[in-house]
Amino acid sequence: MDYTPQELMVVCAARQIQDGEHVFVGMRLPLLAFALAKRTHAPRCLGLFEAGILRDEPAAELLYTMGDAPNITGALWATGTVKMIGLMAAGDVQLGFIGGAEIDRYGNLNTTAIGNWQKPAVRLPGSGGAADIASLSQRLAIIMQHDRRRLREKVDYVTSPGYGYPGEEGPAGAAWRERVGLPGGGPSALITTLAVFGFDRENGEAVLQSFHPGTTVEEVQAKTGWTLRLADDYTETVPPSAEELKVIRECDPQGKWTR
Amino acid sequence: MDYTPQELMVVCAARQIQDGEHVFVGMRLPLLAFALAKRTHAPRCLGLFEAGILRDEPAAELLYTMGDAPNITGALWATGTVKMIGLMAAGDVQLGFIGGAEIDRYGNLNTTAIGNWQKPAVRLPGSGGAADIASLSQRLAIIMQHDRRRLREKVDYVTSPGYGYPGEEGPAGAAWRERVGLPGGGPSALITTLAVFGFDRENGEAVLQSFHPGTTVEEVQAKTGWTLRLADDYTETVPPSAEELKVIRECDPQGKWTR
Amino acid sequence: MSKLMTMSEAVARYVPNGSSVAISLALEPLIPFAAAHEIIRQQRRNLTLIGPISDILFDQLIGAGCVERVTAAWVGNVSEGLGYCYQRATEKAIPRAISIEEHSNFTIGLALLAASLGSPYIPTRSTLGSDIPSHNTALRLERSPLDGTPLLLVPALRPDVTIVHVQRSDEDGNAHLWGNSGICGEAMLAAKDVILEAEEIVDREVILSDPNRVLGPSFKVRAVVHERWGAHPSAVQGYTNRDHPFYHEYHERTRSVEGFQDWLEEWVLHLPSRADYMKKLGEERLQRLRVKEHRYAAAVDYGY
Amino acid sequence: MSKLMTMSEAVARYVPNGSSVAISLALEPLIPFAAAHEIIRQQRRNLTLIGPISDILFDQLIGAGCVERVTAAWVGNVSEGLGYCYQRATEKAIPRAISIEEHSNFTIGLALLAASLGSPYIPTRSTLGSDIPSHNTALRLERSPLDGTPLLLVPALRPDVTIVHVQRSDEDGNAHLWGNSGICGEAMLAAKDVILEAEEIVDREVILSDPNRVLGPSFKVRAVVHERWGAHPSAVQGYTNRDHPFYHEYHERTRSVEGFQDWLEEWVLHLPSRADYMKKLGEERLQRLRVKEHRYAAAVDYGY
Repeated sequence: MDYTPQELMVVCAARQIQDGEHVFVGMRLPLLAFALAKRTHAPRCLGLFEAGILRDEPAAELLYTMGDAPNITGALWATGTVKMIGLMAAGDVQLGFIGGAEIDRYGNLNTTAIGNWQKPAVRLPGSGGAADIASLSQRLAIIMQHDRRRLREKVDYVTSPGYGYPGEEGPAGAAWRERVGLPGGGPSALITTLAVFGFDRENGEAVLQSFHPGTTVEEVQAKTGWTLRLADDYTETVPPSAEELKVIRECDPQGKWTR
Repeated sequence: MDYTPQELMVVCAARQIQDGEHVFVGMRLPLLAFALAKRTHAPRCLGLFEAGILRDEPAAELLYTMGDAPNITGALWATGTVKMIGLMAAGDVQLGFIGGAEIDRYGNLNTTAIGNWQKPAVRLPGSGGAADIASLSQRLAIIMQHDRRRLREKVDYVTSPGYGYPGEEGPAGAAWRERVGLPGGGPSALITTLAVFGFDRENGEAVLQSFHPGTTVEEVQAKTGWTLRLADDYTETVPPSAEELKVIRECDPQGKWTR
Repeated sequence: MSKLMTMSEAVARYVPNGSSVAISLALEPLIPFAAAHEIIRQQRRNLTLIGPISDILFDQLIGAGCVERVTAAWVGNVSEGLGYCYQRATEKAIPRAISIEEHSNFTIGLALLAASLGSPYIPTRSTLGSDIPSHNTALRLERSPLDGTPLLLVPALRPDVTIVHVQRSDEDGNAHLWGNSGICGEAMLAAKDVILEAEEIVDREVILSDPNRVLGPSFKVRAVVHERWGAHPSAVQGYTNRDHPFYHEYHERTRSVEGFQDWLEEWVLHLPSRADYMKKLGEERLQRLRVKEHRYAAAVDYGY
Repeated sequence: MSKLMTMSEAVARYVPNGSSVAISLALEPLIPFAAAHEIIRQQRRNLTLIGPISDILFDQLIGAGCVERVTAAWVGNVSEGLGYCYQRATEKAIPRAISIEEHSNFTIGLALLAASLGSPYIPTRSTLGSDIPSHNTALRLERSPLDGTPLLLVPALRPDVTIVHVQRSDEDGNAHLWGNSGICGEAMLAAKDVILEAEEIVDREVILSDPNRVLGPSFKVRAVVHERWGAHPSAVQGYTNRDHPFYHEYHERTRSVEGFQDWLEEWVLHLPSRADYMKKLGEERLQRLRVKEHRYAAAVDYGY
């Protein structure tokens, strides 16, 4: 069965969604993952959008932005950004999706600036809602392209907090989040073009769970800026099923986001 | 010209409203005062209601409560309580009206409890929005029945802060409001069944501005629980004009609030 | 998933003894009397009532002995003045003593807003200098870390259950409320569970045709109860006008304990359901309260 | 009192050099491009731009040299990615250096909400542990006086002027906005002055027929500008769909300074008014963007 790396990532992302969960949905691949989960194993999941939108059915058309008209028509609720992110701050969102330009082994993400913030080599757009989702959702799933410049030992700027860093006050991980004032939450999955990682909440480290068909652990290591830690039961990623691909291609018939 | 004490109070209240002002309107007499001002000297004033309503025209029917349907139909804005009081907290309300069961010479009002709060002789309903209006409006006008039990040297409970009390830290008045964290604002008029008082912001004291036709300063003093301070130019209250009475009686044809 | 149930089931499941109940949140209109009366009939005890200006619903629950604590800005009878049951409870512990957490309309709204934002508190200057902050164990006087000026910190308040009367809902709890909303929105978002009382149950398509008018996320709703006239004697914009004489009669008859008991038996305890209440009100009275002149909102197009 | 005026007058009066301007507040739709282009044509300088996710309106104003400071959560091109003018300004000070106050969508919303409530700040836990608080001179890390846990205090932010695109307004600035509202409501309430750009100017009765849908108090509105298609290429629910290729073309053409200058001359500087812009877009393109299928909201009765 032929599929693109993006299609596999959508499938991996959809598997993060449990039935009945409230999911803070980003655009592009996570949005397709939401649609896929909805039509397969998680028919009762809900999608929240920081623009101020709550839906229980994906929009009838492919979206370029979350504020596109089809995403509002038929919404369960169309309100403001503060109320929608407020729901997440109050603990009502189980899973959030974000992407990033850079990530490090502790799941900290950078979408603000490469190099020095004052005088950046590359200035990126900034947080948007990403820092909120990383701070406030109960679990965070991250979707990224996999290369050595992106998966780094340490990011230049923490836009979206993951598990922080070990330091004099204690380890990275859940304890770091507690220390800085973010009790609970944190990354639970990093889905890349090559692999899927989980996270060890004790010390905050990314742990390789599976490598995608067609690659190897060695290739993943070569393209990762830190020494990989492997899960005891790490394995090859289960590829998309025919049914999963069918749904994805119905949602993105032109392959705008998945080709 | 025959008129009731309530009609005179409505006229005195309407005179507090300047054209173009945003007025936090209570029910009953202030609501009639708003309608009267609107149709006479202040055609551009706006009325705000803590239920969440903004109007530039009085409702088409006599209201029993501010949430009655006619007060919403034709409103400029119907929203929530927090947003409407928020406008006042942000400084957008020039004048607020409240009533009270007790007031003292410094304009502090009690609508909570007579006697000890823990074990009250008479429990009253509480603040509602009154404490907010007294705290946050730029000027406060108070409407009350005039008797010695109501105009007291010191109220049993400060529900709605006026000019506080003199103490070791300084005098009552604008300085007291500044000290407790309410910069600006404070009572500017106390309109009773017998008289109209202004307030001296230097020391917070009520100052008799006018006594109503048919009474005397002596009678006002006899029914007031503190020693009156008289304005240099105190005078008899100007009675309602025929035009003013006509408007009031059109707004309250059965005399529900004014008879 | 349908959440439709009877008021009897809804109260039995979601308003246990000892719970904190936000109710009567739109100020004078949309007061869920049907829910309150069922709470009284089920003899709930030790409730905490949360609300702004509360009108006679609070007075009735207090008089019926359901209430241990009141966290509110105002308890009385809006168009008549005092609430006698509230007075008897606070002055003479009849039928029982109740404790009061004093609020203003703004501070109670901010407390619920803070909860809806996941913020531990919201600071305000309102009520500074009054005696309210010292008669509410939750409120806290502090200095602003920004400029040292005094502030009142209003901590987040999370009701166990919020009960709201709405014009229409689908069976999942997607609902439209219009007119005067008071602090209904904040209270819905702040609550753990929500019970909706609806004039009409409509198709999902009706609600989703206007998502901006939806009160809040239906995932917070546990029960949807169809109660046409459930808010009587309060007003429901577009459906029912306020029954002013009913409040006057309540005021007159509840001056004494016996009078209240008599009223309660007649209007609550002896009427097993809202349908019986409606029958007792009679068609003539209902007719007087019905909308006389429709005024429809201008059309809005969500098309694309 | 009519506040109707041309965009040229509105910008001349209410967007002086050096003012702070909240704009592009509904996230991707309802972006007031007509106002932004007039600001560019009038060569405003040293503006502070305030917004959440801002899309290419911020990029254009920055590229045109109008901006000194950005107080925002995200600056780029939502459907394409990067904003090249923003990059050139921050990386190479082209056409000038700009300073950045970093925010998230939530913190910028809370800053405006705090202003709308008259609260000096609102505390939140969002962005704790990130580098955002240390790259925003206004934000403040403190411990909660309630339980000692870390908090971010987000101080109130008061824009000099908020500019919002709405579907319809009367000439006084009573306006209906529907669909996706982002932080438009908070920004309107927080601002000193408000400029409305409206698809349609309607009678007062149309707006007042549905007071729940009104965006905010018209007394804050200083100017109402009739600009059908004023938000192009962004979407206006019920009127206009998003012109995705326009964003793509902007992305491609603005990779270089020269390319941006060329684009700016073609689409802004050489078009004296929005009418000229529309003419240039052409009827065929407009037709493609018009609503294909109307979907009207269910009726709502405000009668009594």
